[in-house]
Amino acid sequence: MHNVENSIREAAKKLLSEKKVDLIVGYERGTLPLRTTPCFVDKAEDVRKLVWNENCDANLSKYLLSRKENVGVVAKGCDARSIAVCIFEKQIDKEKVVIIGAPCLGLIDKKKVKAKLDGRELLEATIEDEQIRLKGEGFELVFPKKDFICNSCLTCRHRNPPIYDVFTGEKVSEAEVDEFGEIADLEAKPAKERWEHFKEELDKCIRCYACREVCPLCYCKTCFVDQTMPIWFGKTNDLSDTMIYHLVRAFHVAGRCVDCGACSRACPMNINLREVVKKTEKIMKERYDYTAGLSLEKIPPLGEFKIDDSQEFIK
Amino acid sequence: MDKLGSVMVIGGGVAGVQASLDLADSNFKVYLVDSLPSIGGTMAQLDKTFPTNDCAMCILAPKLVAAGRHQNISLLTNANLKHVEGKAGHFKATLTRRSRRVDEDKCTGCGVCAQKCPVEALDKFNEGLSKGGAVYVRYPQAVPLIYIINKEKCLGCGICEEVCKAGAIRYDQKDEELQLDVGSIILATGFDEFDPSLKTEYGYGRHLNVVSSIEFERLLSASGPHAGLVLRPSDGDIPRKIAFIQCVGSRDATCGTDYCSSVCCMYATKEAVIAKEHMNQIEPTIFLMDVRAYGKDFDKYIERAENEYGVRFVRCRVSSIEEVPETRNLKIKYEPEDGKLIQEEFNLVVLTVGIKPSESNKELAEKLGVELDKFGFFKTQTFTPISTSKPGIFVCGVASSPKDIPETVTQASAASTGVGELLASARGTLVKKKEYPKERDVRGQPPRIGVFICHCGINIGGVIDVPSVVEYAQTLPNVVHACDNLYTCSSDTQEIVKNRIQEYGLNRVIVASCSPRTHEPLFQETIKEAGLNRYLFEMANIRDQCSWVHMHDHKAATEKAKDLMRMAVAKAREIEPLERVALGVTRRGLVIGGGLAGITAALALAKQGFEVDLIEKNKELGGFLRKIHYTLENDDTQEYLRAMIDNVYSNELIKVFLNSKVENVSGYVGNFKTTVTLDSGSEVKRELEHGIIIVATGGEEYHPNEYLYGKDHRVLTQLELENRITVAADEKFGNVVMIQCVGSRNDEHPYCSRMCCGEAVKNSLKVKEKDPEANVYVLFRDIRTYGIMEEDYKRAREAGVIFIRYEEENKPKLAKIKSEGKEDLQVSVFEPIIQEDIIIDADLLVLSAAVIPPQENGTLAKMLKVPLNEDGFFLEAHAKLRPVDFATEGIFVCGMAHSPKPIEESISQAKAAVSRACTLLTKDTIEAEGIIATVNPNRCTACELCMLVCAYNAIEIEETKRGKVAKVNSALCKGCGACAATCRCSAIDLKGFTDMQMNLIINTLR
Amino acid sequence: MKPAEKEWTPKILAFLCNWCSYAGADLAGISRMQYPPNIRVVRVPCSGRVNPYFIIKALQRGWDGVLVSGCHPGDCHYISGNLVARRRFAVLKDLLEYLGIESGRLNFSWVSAAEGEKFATVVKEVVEKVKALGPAERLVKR
Amino acid sequence: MVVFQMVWKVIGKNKIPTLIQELNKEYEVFTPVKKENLVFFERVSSGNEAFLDFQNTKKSPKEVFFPQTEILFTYEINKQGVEIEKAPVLKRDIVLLGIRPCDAKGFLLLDKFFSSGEYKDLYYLEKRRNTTIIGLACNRPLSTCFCTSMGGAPFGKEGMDLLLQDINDKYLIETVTERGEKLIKKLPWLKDAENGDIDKVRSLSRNVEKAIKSKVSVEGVSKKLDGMFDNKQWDLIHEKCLGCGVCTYLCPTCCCFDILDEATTKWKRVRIWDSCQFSCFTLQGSGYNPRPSGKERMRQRIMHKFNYFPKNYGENFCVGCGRCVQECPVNFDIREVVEAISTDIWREKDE
Repeated sequence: MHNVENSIREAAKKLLSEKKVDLIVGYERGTLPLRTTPCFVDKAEDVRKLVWNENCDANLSKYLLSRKENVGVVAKGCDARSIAVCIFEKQIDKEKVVIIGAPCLGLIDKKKVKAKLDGRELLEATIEDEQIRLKGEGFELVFPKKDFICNSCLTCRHRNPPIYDVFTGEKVSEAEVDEFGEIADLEAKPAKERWEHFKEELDKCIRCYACREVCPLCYCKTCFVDQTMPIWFGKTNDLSDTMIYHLVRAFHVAGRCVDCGACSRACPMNINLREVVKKTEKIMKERYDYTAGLSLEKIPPLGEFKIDDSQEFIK
Repeated sequence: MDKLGSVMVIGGGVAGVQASLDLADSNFKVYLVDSLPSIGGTMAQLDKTFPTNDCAMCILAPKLVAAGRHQNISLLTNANLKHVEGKAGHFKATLTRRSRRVDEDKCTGCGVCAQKCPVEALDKFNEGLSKGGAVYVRYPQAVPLIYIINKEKCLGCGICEEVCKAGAIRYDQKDEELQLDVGSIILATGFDEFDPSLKTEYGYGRHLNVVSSIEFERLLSASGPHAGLVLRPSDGDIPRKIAFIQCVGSRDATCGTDYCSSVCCMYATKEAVIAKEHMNQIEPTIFLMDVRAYGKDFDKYIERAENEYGVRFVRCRVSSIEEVPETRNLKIKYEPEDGKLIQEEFNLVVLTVGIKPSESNKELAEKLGVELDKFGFFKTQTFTPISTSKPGIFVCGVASSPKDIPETVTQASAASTGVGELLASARGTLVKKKEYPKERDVRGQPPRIGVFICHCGINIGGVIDVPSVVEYAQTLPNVVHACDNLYTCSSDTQEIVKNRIQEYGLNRVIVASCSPRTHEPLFQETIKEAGLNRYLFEMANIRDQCSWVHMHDHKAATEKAKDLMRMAVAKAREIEPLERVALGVTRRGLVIGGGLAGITAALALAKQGFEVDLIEKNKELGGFLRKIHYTLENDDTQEYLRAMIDNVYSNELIKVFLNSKVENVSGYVGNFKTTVTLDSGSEVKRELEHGIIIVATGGEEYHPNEYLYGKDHRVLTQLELENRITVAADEKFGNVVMIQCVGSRNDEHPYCSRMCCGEAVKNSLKVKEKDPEANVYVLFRDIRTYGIMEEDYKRAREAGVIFIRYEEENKPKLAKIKSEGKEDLQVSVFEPIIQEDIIIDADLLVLSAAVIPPQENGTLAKMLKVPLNEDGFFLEAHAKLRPVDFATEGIFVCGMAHSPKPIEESISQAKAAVSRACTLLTKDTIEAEGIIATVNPNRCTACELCMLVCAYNAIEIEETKRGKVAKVNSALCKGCGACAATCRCSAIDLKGFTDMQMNLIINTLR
Repeated sequence: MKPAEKEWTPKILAFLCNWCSYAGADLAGISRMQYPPNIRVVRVPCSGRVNPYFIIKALQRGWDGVLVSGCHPGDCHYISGNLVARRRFAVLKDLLEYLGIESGRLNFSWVSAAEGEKFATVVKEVVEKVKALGPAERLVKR
Repeated sequence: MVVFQMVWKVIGKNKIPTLIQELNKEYEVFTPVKKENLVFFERVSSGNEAFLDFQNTKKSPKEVFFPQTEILFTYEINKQGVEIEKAPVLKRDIVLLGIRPCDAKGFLLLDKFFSSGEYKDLYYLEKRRNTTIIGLACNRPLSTCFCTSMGGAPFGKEGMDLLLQDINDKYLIETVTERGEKLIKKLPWLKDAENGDIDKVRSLSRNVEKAIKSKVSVEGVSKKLDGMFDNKQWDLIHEKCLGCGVCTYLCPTCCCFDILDEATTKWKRVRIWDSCQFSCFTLQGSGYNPRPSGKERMRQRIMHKFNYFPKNYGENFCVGCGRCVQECPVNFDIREVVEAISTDIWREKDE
């Protein structure tokens, strides 16, 4: 980790001092345990602010959209993939971005930690040797780190960024994982039960749009729910409106979503939003053998077609 | 002498319709004459078409409707030519129009007469397989949709007269005579099917379960007698084993049909595939001599039929068919290549009937004074494939020789170019432009909707409570007038509509009646005449999709009609006037490629008065044709080419750029800009402006790696042999072995090069002519001497040329055998009939090398934004009906750039491309569609997804003050709306079908 | 049961492409094929015009079922509108079903201009399916 | 002013369900409810649902008076014109049990917003007027709680009618208002508190208040902000903010809303929450947006809370509950901003 952190700082320093970039987007320490916060460094001497750890959970590609200056960005595998999608979609200028790729073995899911602490407040956390030490008022607990890894990281097949300009640290081995295993149980249920499940889950939604705003692919100037003339769908927290909001958002990221997990992490209501978007990833894989964010040239599934595409649902 | 700007097209099949449309679109007045009561010809009878399995009616119907509506086309159906005099530029024709016993002006095509007719007459369209009344239309989508009374069947009972509320029945209507003055005539008479009962050994007419392929086609059709179910005639069972017998009335001297019908291998395969698609239990077997899949992408189709659908191909002639009395199954005796006689039982036998010259050709030829060939097709020459023996009279399609639909359509366009060249000076003199009152500006006004609800005689009124729908419509928002009419489409009601528009100040009009597909243009015309923009119109289909399909539930049908009314009003409240933007046209052409096709195209354009830039990459014109010296008919190709090139250089309108290549293309239809680089020592760049582009980049001969080519001087390609034959005075050839399909139909080039079989036959005949002692062996996979070429194949066999078939997996082998200090070439090939290898010592080994696409096609395709097929040839917009167009408007393809083909086909295609180009170049402005996509720049993120899904390259990204945004080119947009539905940001909308309108329609649910 | 439910007959919204399916529906009429009166047709130029919003909005507004019908692959009047749409519909249908919307409410078909009978059959089947499901509830906004 | 007798009662923790059961007969009772790991304020139908062993609820209780979606009325358009049908009014009075002092203070700020000036918000006020608030003092404030900096306290009584104070196995109930007293009178079975317990609570209150470490010097911030509208720091601090509505939606005082018409079988006029952090919040019909970027929107949030509101109503528009700090997806911490303004770092950097 420190090794990577140092080389990120070095890379950033080099890029800034050689004037290859005007700005580095990275992570700095947050104000709460297990948190980092995005930071913007434009002076070489400030690179020491940059940190690298299991809490660097924001997908920084969001900060590259429609930037005018040259930017260096710290990117995990998933972040780099979403940058690739945005480059294809012309939302990020390839010429203006330097991707400082970093290997990632998984982020800590602070919600999992909270669940474990069951209402007790976490005041301090340290991670060492695959162990995590959680301290609060009247407790000090040690758990294996793996108990708290984000679900999106558990199904990750691209721990090393598939595209980058500078690679920091050493490449890590990719895991053999069951990519879509986590939604298999749900898929196997009858439609009514799935409906009940999503109804309960999405009923929690307060339409704060944190999921949308953290998502690098949600760059529409006016989101469909905010559009008028016509108003397609309501903005209320009525279940039907909420369902449709999440359904359409999932549809919109179909073939583009890299499962960075940012939406799920951002949700203040603990809705497992990945459960919805994960399905689109699976559809794309199974129907069109496509994985998003691995190439800057390949046309995404909804931008092309084959004459013999599957059509079992069409009479 | 003054030429006339009008044309008579005889025959309303796909050829006649295409020729008429091209001519009418390039400002000629067209009289389209058909002896049948409706146009559409044979293609309207087809179920699906190979190799794309397109639904024939789906793709043909829009053309028929366009022809029916075109203001420069007069349809003269149920009419025959009586007499013609005059000459090129001015013919006087006399026609007889037979009585329909129905008033064409009054019949609305509502069909009540046919519903009520008590007579059951066999339906000719369905090949006698189903029954219709004595008053009928040939097929449901008939153009013109006017009924006709079959006087032989009619009882004169008077029922139809009684039920026809339009008063269109005229039992006393007489035949009438008609005089036409036209500048030129096109013959598009199509063909007759061979009568299979003439081949008595197949038992057609005796055995119930032996059907002709055309009958089978109707059986397969969704609109056929069993609605697509394949049921055999004897007992209505599903036939499991079906045999297709090929060449029934083709390649058969015993019937006087020595030619190949060209289409049967493919259409039989198509029928087999579709039968299999309809009912998977069917096992089709096709008995044939050769698989003649010579067309573009045909071999791929055959391969799929064999491997994916399990269609069995057996090479043999079937000797006899016997019926098994108990089961009515059929026993077929045949001898496969290995000579063992086999007997196999089938449930159904389909006789793949060949093409026969139309019976009417003889009479027509006489009246017109044109020559027929020995079979009865109109005679043409290699270099003039669309000219008859008489100037001013052109021919296209199967009227001149058997051919498939794309060839036919190509020739139809080519014939139109023939006319254009002849009558260029009279173009536009006989077409009239309709004048309309000034359009009322209704923008910003609150909608004032007028609703006209049609009874359609009793068609609607007999089921739906029309007055209650009128009453309901009056309660809907913004409706200021609603009324009902007996026939809204009748001319007196049209006047009423116009008056009401004025009286009530209507600014939106809704007609609730039949289908917008047939009647929208009529009503749009009416409101336009009343000063409203044509798009301020909406229809509710309460007949075809309501009263006719819910005939027994009056209440539900009325409720549905009200719902449809509410939906129409919801949409009408949001419709806006749309503009068809007029775009200027640079009346100048660009032809890329200076081979036969390019030269032909350039000359054809220049002859019609258009300037042309002709770009050739080499230092001289001529291309592939430079290597061909004679034709099968012994015409001198080099002489022809020299004459053509002279014409090019002497024509002031043509500018030739040699050693040149296209560097960049920008712009769009009517307004292209092209940068050309001239390499004449130093590079020079030129900017050219033009309205259309014709791609004629040609093909190249494959340089074989096989059979020691290039390593042994005795191994030649066909073109090299041809050169040698021409140059050498009296050479002794000895043993000449020709190997076909070298570099074709393999993994690298999976297609058939189409011209090599003809080349081999031609050159072997020439060898035999020069040196009768020479032995010529042609080793082939299938001999594909389609059409009239079949005769030459026969001639070659008669001349002693030996043809030996080989299988793909058992290719001929070449060995060098040392004997007496020299090395002999020895070819061994497995002979399937004697089932043994035979060995031939070859003095010359001639390779029929493939035709391959030039490498630069790829770069050019990218520049033009047009596609290539998998093989690297340019891919046309539609394999069947748009063979020389690209999806991108204003760009056309011809010659070998499209696919390998012989001389006459390249010439036809080049002229066809010019005809299509002339539909644009003859206009001052091109009118863009009104219904097109528009971009809301406030929402657009320029993600380019719309560009990916647009099939017409109609969207580009533009740099604006607000950053990059998509922009729709209204000249290219066809209004499909794929972009609008794909855009995540809803930044694109489709005029005429806007999100707002759709939203309101969906919201009408109560 | 409320009286309104007793009288319930499904209402199905159908988007038909102008060139094939709408023509097929016309042909069904011309051939006087009878089918249940539950569908309401919206004519669109191409199945490619059908935005997923149309379908979702229809479900939210309480249409009991939706049918989208276009040209068979290869027949599209606009070359490939139906093929682009096919992918879009595949994803939408998979997603809606995953969320638990009854699969019978979303129907897609290819109906050519010559397939009047097929159109009638499709409508019959769709109406049967929707009838069996009962009135739409899951995504409906009251 | 009505003078009333301050009474102290006591209730065993095991009796809370009984209490709720009884209140339920007459009132709509809302209490904290635990769902999975989160605690929300919800309408309860039985006493067992209440969960009082929490630090603070995920969402603020403002939605009881100011629901996220509220139908104002329904209407139909016909040939005669528009026919309006009012939305149903409150059926029973409300009791909120378990409100933290910060949230109760939040209600007082919302009251100012919804009832001051010419226009009174009847939808809010009707519910508010008919509600009795039973607060619950904080024994275990979070590390992010800064209520004391905002004029509140973990045992604060502002905005409460009754205040429960936790001592081991029982709660002391302190009557704060007449309304509270009325309610107490309906519960004669409650025992009186003993003096020892009252003393215990008082010392506990002092200790807990001392234990709050998170301090923000808000003194003078409002004034300082007067001159900072164009401060360059706005350009920097908003940069990581993504513009979601987590902070404003969870905030007990943020109360911006939008009103729109919706078509179902009938037309509805609906009020929904809105957030100044959303890009379309100030988007005008013409396409013009006076707050085009995150900078203006972030400035609006800070200015509204610490400058505009204090100017209009004399108080900061923040109660220090810390929800926004806890839940911000990118760890934007409002405390840092206020602190920086207060300590003049901004002014120095701007110069």
